[in-house]
Amino acid sequence: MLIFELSRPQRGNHAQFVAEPFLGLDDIPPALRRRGTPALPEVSELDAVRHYTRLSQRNFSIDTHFYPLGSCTMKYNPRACNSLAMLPQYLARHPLADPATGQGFLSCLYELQEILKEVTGMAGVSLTPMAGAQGEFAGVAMIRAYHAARGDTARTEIIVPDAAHGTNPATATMCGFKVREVPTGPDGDVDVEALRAAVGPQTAGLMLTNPSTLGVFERPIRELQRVVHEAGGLSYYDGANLNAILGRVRPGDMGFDVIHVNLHKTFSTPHGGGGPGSGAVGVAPRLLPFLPIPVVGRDENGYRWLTEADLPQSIGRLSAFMGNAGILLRAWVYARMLGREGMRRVADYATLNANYLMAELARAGFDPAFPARRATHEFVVSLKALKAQTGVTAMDVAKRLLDKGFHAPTTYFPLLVPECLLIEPTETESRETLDAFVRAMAEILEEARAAPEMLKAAPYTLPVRRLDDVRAARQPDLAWGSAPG
Amino acid sequence: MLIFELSRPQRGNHAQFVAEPFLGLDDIPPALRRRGTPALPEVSELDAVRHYTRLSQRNFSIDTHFYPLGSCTMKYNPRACNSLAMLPQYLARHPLADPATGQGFLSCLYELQEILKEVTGMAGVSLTPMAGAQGEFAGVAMIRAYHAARGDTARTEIIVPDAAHGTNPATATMCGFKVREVPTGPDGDVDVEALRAAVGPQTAGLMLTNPSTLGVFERPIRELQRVVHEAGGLSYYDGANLNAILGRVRPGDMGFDVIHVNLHKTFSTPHGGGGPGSGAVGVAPRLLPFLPIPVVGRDENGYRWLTEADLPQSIGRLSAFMGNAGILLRAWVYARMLGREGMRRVADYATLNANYLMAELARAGFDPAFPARRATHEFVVSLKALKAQTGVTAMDVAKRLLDKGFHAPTTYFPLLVPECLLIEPTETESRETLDAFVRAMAEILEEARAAPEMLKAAPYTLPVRRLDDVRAARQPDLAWGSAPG
Amino acid sequence: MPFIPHTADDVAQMLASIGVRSIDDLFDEVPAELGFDGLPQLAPGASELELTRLMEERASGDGRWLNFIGAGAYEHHIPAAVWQLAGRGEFYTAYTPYQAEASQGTLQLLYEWQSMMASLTALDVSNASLYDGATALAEALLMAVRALPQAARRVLVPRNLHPFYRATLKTVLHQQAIDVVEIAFDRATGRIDPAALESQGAGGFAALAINQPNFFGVLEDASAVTDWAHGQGALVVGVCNPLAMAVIAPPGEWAEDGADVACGDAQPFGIPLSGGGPYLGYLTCRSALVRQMPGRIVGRTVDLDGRSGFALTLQAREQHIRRSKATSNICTNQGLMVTAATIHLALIGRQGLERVAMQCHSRSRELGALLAQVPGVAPLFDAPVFHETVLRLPLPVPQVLGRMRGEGILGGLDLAPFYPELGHAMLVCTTETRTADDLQRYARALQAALES
Amino acid sequence: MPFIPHTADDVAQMLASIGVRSIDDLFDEVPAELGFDGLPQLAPGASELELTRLMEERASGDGRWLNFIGAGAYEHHIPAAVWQLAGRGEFYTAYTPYQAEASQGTLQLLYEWQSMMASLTALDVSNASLYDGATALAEALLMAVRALPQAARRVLVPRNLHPFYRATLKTVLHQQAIDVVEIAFDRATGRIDPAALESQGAGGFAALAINQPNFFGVLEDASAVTDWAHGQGALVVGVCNPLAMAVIAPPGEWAEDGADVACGDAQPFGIPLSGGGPYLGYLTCRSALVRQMPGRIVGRTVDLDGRSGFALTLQAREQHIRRSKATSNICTNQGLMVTAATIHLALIGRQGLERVAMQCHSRSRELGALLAQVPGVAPLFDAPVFHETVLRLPLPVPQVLGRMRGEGILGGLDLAPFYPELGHAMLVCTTETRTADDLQRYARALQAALES
Ligand SMILES: Cc1ncc(COP(=O)(O)O)c(C=O)c1O
Ligand SMILES: Cc1ncc(COP(=O)(O)O)c(C=O)c1O
Repeated sequence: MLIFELSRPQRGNHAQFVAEPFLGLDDIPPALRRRGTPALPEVSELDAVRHYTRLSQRNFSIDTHFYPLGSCTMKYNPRACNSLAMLPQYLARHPLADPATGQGFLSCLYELQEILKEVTGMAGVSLTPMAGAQGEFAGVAMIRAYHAARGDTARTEIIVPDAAHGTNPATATMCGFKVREVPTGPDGDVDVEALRAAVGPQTAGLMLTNPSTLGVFERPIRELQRVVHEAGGLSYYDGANLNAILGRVRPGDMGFDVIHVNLHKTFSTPHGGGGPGSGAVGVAPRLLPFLPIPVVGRDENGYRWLTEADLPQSIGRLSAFMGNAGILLRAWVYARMLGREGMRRVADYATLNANYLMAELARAGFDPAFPARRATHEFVVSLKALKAQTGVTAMDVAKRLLDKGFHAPTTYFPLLVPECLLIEPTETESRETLDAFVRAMAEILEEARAAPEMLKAAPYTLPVRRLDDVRAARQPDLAWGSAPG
Repeated sequence: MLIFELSRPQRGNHAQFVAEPFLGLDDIPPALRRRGTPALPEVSELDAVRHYTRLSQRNFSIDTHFYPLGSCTMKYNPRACNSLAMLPQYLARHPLADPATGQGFLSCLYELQEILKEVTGMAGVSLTPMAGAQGEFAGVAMIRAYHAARGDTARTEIIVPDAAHGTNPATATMCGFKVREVPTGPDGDVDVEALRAAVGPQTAGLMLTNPSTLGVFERPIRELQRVVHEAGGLSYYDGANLNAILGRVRPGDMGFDVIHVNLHKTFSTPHGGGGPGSGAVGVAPRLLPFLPIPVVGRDENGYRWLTEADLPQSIGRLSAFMGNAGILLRAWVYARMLGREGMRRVADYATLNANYLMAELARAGFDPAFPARRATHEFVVSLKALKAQTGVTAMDVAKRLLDKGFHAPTTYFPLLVPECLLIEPTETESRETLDAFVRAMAEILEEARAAPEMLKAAPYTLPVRRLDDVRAARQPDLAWGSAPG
Repeated sequence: MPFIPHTADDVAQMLASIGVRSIDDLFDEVPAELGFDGLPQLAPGASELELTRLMEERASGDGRWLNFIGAGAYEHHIPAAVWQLAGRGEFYTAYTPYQAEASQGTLQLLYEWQSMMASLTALDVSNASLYDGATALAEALLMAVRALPQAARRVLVPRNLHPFYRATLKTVLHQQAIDVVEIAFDRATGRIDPAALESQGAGGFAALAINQPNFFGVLEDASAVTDWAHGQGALVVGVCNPLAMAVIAPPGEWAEDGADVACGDAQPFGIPLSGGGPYLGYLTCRSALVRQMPGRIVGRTVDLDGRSGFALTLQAREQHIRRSKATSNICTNQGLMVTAATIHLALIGRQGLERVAMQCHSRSRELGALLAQVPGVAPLFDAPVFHETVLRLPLPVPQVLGRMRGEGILGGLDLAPFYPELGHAMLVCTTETRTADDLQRYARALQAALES
Repeated sequence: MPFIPHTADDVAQMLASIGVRSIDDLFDEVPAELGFDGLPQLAPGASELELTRLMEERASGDGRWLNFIGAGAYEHHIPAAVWQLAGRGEFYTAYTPYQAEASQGTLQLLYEWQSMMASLTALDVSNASLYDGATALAEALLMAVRALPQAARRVLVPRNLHPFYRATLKTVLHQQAIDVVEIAFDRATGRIDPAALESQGAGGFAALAINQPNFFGVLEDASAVTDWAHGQGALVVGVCNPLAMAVIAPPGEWAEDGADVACGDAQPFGIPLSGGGPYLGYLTCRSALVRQMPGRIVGRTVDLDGRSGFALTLQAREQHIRRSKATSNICTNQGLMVTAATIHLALIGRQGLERVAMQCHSRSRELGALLAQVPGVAPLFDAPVFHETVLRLPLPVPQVLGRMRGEGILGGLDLAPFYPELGHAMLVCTTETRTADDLQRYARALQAALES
């Protein structure tokens, strides 16, 4: 039932109606006024509350299910981060109010910048990017600005490994660059020789994810970055997987020029069913002048926004105000709760959980894509053999997991491993939960052998059965009342 | 899975651990210290959050289901009442802090007293009773105090109609009275002649619920109360069903001496899975001196608590502090949102919904217990005939309703109607919801005729099937780790 | 029409279905002479926006204070998750779990609560809740009187029990003509005066209440007193701050056999101060007394498929079954508060709770050390305390408190209205929410208040 | 270990299963030379209690203000239910709904959002969200450039568009070497200057953005400008406060054919100001442009049993499928904000939204009337406005604002840094949250600030 189907003309939620008499719109010429009636629902408050409460129950979420979605870091989102960021004074803060009226708010952001500098090993941080992809955008735009400032305008290519997340090549395009892919070697590391062959005077930079989306730490990390630097390019570090190394190694120490951090992953701000995120960027000294604004500065009068006036070479603004400020407060609270020792523990236990789960799944009969490698905070399993034997695909296994009360791992990403599952347990899950997941996977393996057809039609116990994606794309029904043609 | 089963020694939620060093307990002699280890869980924050989030989903509630539980007034609980009562300053208010530091809080309580005086037609109100039953206690204790103050110590009986809610006779006993029952006539009203026969010099008072638990307005209401008054007794009005008459008629105008109002029913404060409630009492002038304390008073210095010093004949305190103060704030917000016109609308639409539902269920083949009477805000249906024909009981129908996504009506209460369902839709449910309920009931009727055995084993779709109550009582397992003998 | 979904169409069709012309017709059984004209004293309905504004204004007028008052209601840190979970509609808007299959969430949670409280008090069984600590004690004493029908209808209650608990007890017990005898305390230690007990004979009372820690924060020698009471054939009811029990011997550990009943207010477990309520009465006892228990009790059982599940049980004690013979009239209790408290205990955990208790107590020792420097201020009693203590001041307490309020501090509770015999006595509490800085601020403000 | 459940036993057994001796061994593929010594600059971990205390102190230092600043971020009443629902774990902690069957809640809600926004803007289709209004406009303009590959890589943007939107656009569009041409506004009306448009030739640009109401609160003659741009073969992008569209003609109603794309920030729909974010970019367009859309789109489809259900669709536009050929790099968007905004719109409803818009506007007229009494203050532009207006003051605005802050009032936005040519100009906004009293307070404070 859609909310619109609950709606009746003249129903509505009168407690929300402004009660006082008000002046009309007669000062606005009729030609400027709205003619049609928008199809907004008119429902009682109870109907709305019941509708969305029940809808919410049709979701899996970290708060209800183990959610080992690789590359997404679905760890516990502390509730205190939410309630403290939502103190009335913070919620009511207008972004253009005088900084003197928001020193508390600004101080948290400033301190978060400092914390991120420290854990990434970079020289400066801007918190304004609103998600990882926007952090990438900022980073690549800074690379462009750097070359441009040096008059080096021939650099038109960004190099991206084939295993990269889709946002990497898409970002390069958004920033007006051509994308050149480099392959991954058989052991999961980027092929250094191929990279060496790819670089040249046209190379603006390399975007590298480390640990990579294959769930391994790029052992030649320093060399990869050196190859690019020697060719005159800069190196971008996609920090989406920072959870794997937090407090243990620092991208700055690896020699990278710029990094983004997904605060909604490593710093545990909520995923919210698809955001808001935060993709803070950190830079090495040579990119400091180009940081996107606003940045929070501090002087004898306290905290204030730094703008073009302070950073005239900045790549500019990335949002109307201050990125996803309220998310930054949450990240700050989280960082402060972890503190110095807590950072490294994140990497330690995320890595422990992933390696344990990989070992146990291997025992249960699954094939790690890189059995000779350590897992980082995540790892890839390939179901190629299973598919060959039984016809059961990674998608079937994923859907069947839902029936067993587990969210599915990431499927079919990274694209280069056939029939793959990318599994990231995170540090906040207990061993008991991991063991239960292994048992469920083992059951599915048996089911695949005994009754492969049954798996093809999973899930069975969810609010809907398997959905017809083809129909969704072929006959798009994208809004209520506009049924597909 | 119980929370204890998730627990592991040394696990625990370290973000909640007080971090600073502290002095020990060496100033407390070892003999006074605890020896045994309490079986409190040691779980991670994620495990706790996930456990209770999932548990919550195993409940029906107003926010998720139509909940036509007679006598309980399961109407929408506005969310604003919750958030406004939980503003930080109110939550942090210590009950013994100087009233000067809580004039805002006290003003809301004072205004609520005034509102309740107005809608009940009584001369004074005390908000301190913490639920309906405690309101009854306060009322009957005031009746005792009134007679005692007049030296009239022979009045040892409280009269209670046979249809009364169990708290009425239980309260009379708590207050040291004997209970005398009077019967209900065939049309649902209390038998006036029987009452006349029951009263005498031993009569301390009558406890009457109106509209009664049979879902009808006591037509001889004035006479009932007059009979008791003429015998020297006082009249108590159980206002649990005030929702039916709010803003239309007033117990004070009917001549009653004392009333309690279940604010968690008529004033829409949350039921919370079994409270907290609030059973504010209102009294006629002659009982004013006996009101339970504290009451909120107002003078030139503002608001303050009235205590024994102000009300020396008070029956005394009913709680350590101020009843369920935070619930009172919610009731005040609700009352202010309804306002003058909104009060009467509650009664009007609650009554409209009940009469409509009764008419439609009758059409669908159900038997109202009092077909010749108007429903008030609720009504009774008897399944006696259905049971005779099919063996299906009220309990079976109730359980089957759960499968169909509706909470069951109250079953087997009032006790005098065999195989009864007491159905209260409340004013906040839409006609569409009532119609869907009627359809579900009609389906069950068909099922009862076609497959009565199937109904005996309902429900089928809930987290558990029908539970063994007998075993629960015979082999009590009341705490984890103390398995039944 | 706030919260009412009916359109004019709906109303017309519904009236037609019923067969009446107007809503007024539905009230035709109400005697006409009872009509009245609206509610002129009431304000018109206000929107949520208006009330939000008004409530925020009143709240900011009330302000925030640095609080050192305890006296039965304690300011503790409440993990953010507690109310984010307890406020979920499925908990917040459910009814008492009569329909067990549709209420497994609340029922299991209540079972977990019962388990936690039984274990924390070191007794066998717990009920699901009572209104508050004071009424829980009243019910506990009524249990004892019913359980010992041969004993005199008298109960002993120490004068060092919370004055408002004593007041509540009397309201309740006097209805049933049960005598409440107050036992004096030792003026040097603040503890129950053994001499006052000696004057009470065997069989002359059904129960003795022991408050641990007592109203003064002082720890009773609960074992000794329990032994004595059991020796007289009476039952012992422990009235305890449940947080203290994380480190202090709980009723089940008193003397050889333990006390018989434990009760009190579980407000310290995740329940905000909120101006005095809603709080949370708890009650636990030995198995033998379970059929005397008032209130809801949840049991674990099995369903038709043999799966374990939960249901209200032993209902034959309750008013809806036993009516005038019930163990109590209680019906609606404090469900939502139990929900919060159970989640609170799960989040804080065994170790966490112990640390909170230790930190509260530590703060009280630290404050004591600071105040030892303030001339004219001294502890009134010479006995171990838990996180709360009585100070003797050289000036009338209201005057001092007024001055401290000027500094934004609620300095404590003036005991003069309750114990005039103690002179200028002030009850001061610290919890884990007070920082070392707060204690300094307190000491400075107190000193200044005494000097000015 | 906050948030980490591992006991020492767990660790030992897990290491044994893996076959290593220590957690450090698991990092043996990390080049040794990258090791570093901890994070000395960071503070040790703090408990939730400590941080609660600290955040509350900082919050109370920031205080609460009577706010008259709008300028793209608006203070509206948010029904209490909005965040009580949006904050539910099932919404708050879910991921992007890739696994449709396990995400029907979020997916259906997104479909409802798309439906609401398509209808409100009077266009055909909506995406699920973009970061904020400024980036939504940048994406809209990129869509237009891609949709009209023959047109010049130029877009026209009025100078009366929010300065920070213009700044953001430039950051984004300049990467792809797209020219952003600023169109002057008429100094008398504050509207787009028709003369400035005339100088732009046909085919010389791919799109024109129209901001309705514009940054000055002024209502553009959007239909006329749309007609002109369509006449030049360009696409029209409406950048609109979606609340205004409850009463003001939405892009789909501009001129004969309507605009082609609408975008903006849906922050006024239940999103708190929160210091500047997270807000909520929306984007709707005609069906013909849907394959140029960036971001997530949800479609309704059926499951194996033929039951209706929802799934992400048209993913071939997106980065995870199309990589370097995607319509945008956007991945994570503003899901939780959409959740709140959808619930907000459902709670406020069609009538409620219209009333909010009317009340906002009414307050602005009422304030205008009051300020007409204040000497030296006058509206700068002569054109109809919606709920926000530019005032000319006789003194430098910062000075006036500073004085008003002394009265607890945020009086408006100084336009001098953005439009120095306008002199002492201040942008002032009223919403339905400002009462008649607030307006009086404002007028008095402004008068006093000018006099002092
Ligand atoms: C490796 C990698 N890079 C980049 C991103 C993009 O981040 P976001 O979704 O926050 O834009 C993601 C996450 O989705 C990712 O996993
Ligand atoms: C008619 C009637 N009287 C009294 C009560 C007792 O009220 P409470 O449960 O609030 O104690 C109830 C409700 O349960 C009731 O329905």
